Amino acid sequence: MFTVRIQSEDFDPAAESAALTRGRTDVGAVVTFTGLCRAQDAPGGAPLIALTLEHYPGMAEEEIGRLIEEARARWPLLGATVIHRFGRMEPGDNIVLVVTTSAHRGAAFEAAEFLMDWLKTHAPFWKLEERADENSWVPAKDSDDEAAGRWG
Amino acid sequence: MFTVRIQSEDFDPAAESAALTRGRTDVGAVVTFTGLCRAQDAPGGAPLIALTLEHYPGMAEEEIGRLIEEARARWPLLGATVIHRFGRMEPGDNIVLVVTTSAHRGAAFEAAEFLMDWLKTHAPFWKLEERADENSWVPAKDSDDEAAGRWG
Amino acid sequence: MKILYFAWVRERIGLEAEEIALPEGVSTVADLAAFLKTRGEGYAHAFENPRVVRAALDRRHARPDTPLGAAREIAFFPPMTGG
Amino acid sequence: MKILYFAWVRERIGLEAEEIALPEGVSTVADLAAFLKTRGEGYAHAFENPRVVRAALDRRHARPDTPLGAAREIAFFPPMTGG
Repeated sequence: MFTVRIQSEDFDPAAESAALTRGRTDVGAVVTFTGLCRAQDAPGGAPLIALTLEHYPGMAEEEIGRLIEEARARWPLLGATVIHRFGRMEPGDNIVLVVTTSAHRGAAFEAAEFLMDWLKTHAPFWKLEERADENSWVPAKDSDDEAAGRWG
Repeated sequence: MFTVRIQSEDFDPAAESAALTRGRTDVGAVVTFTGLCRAQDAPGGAPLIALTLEHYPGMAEEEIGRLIEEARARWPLLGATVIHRFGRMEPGDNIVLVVTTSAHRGAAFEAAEFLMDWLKTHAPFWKLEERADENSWVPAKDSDDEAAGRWG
Repeated sequence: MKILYFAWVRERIGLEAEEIALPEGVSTVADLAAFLKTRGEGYAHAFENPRVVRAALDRRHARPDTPLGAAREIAFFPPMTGG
Repeated sequence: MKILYFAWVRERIGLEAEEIALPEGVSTVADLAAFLKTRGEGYAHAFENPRVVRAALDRRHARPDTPLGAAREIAFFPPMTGG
């Protein structure tokens, strides 16, 4: 089962991973990644009040669907679920969920990392940071391009 | 929070990861790995009826505690939970859980993979496979030694 | 052609979307960005450094030299920062 | 010294644990394995290929040349297959 959801509501990582394993006896490995909103990025900077995630409706689903197809071409996945939220999120809130299942751990781990790396650089989402002193768009990180680049 | 539990009872990955993030705003990444009992290892082989996991009480907790210390020395982890079950498990049952939390995804992913790779080759557990035709101890895999070896 | 803008590209231009008729000579993504840049202060600000503005043609990532062809929708936006 | 056996080492020897007094000349893990191997058919079977039998001394992984020293507990077992 391969699923993409773009939503403003919160998600439940446990329910999503249960949906990929329930009643099956061929899944040997489940990896979940949950990305959360953190209070502080830079030591000494003003604390983050909230993040607002803007996205390109339609393309976000399609692009993540293409990333999942790419992951399936590279690893023997039994299932994958990607959920990305949009809207306003406060520190501690969930932002993104990736769940991968496979017979063996290597494929599940690598596919989950691949999906996160590519999602960061390819999925059409933009973060606006709200701080006490100002609001600003988060600049893209070189380290994210490098992380995505390592998959060749 | 860093926790090791060796138990015969099942575990709840959601409750364990919630315990590492609740009330915190410094966690940006949560990775969970769940290892499950699969019905079939080799195509054409007799299906697995059950696995019985034997362990070395005392050493199992201590050794996994040492692996967590090693992971903490390598990555800036905010928390980690490792739960390994012993006793008889049927296909579809949970065997092992690793949860790691960090500010950023790289550390959480790498530490979870490191813990699983080292757990496979260092934690004193042995799997007895019960099949229709015979019971046999699972041989150690060269691929697990290689996976553990890549961490230097 | 429908044009969509996101994040600070949207803020600088002051529009989420607009319809424009492609002028003659505009055949690639880069051509269209260069044309838009001449349409006023907000556009000039949005495209002041065209290398950092990304584009998607009919919801697929496109490069500056990608031909607009028969695409119905193009979007311009900053490098993505989701996940 | 307390000796523990696990998995097929335990099955072949037919014991989970035993206490033995170390004979003279037995000072390393490999010495003890070689001594145990002489104690009967089950032991000989368990240690028939001593390279594949692993050991832990006071609950820490040990190598064949690790000195037994003042350790109170040693365990012999096959390569681990948990996780």
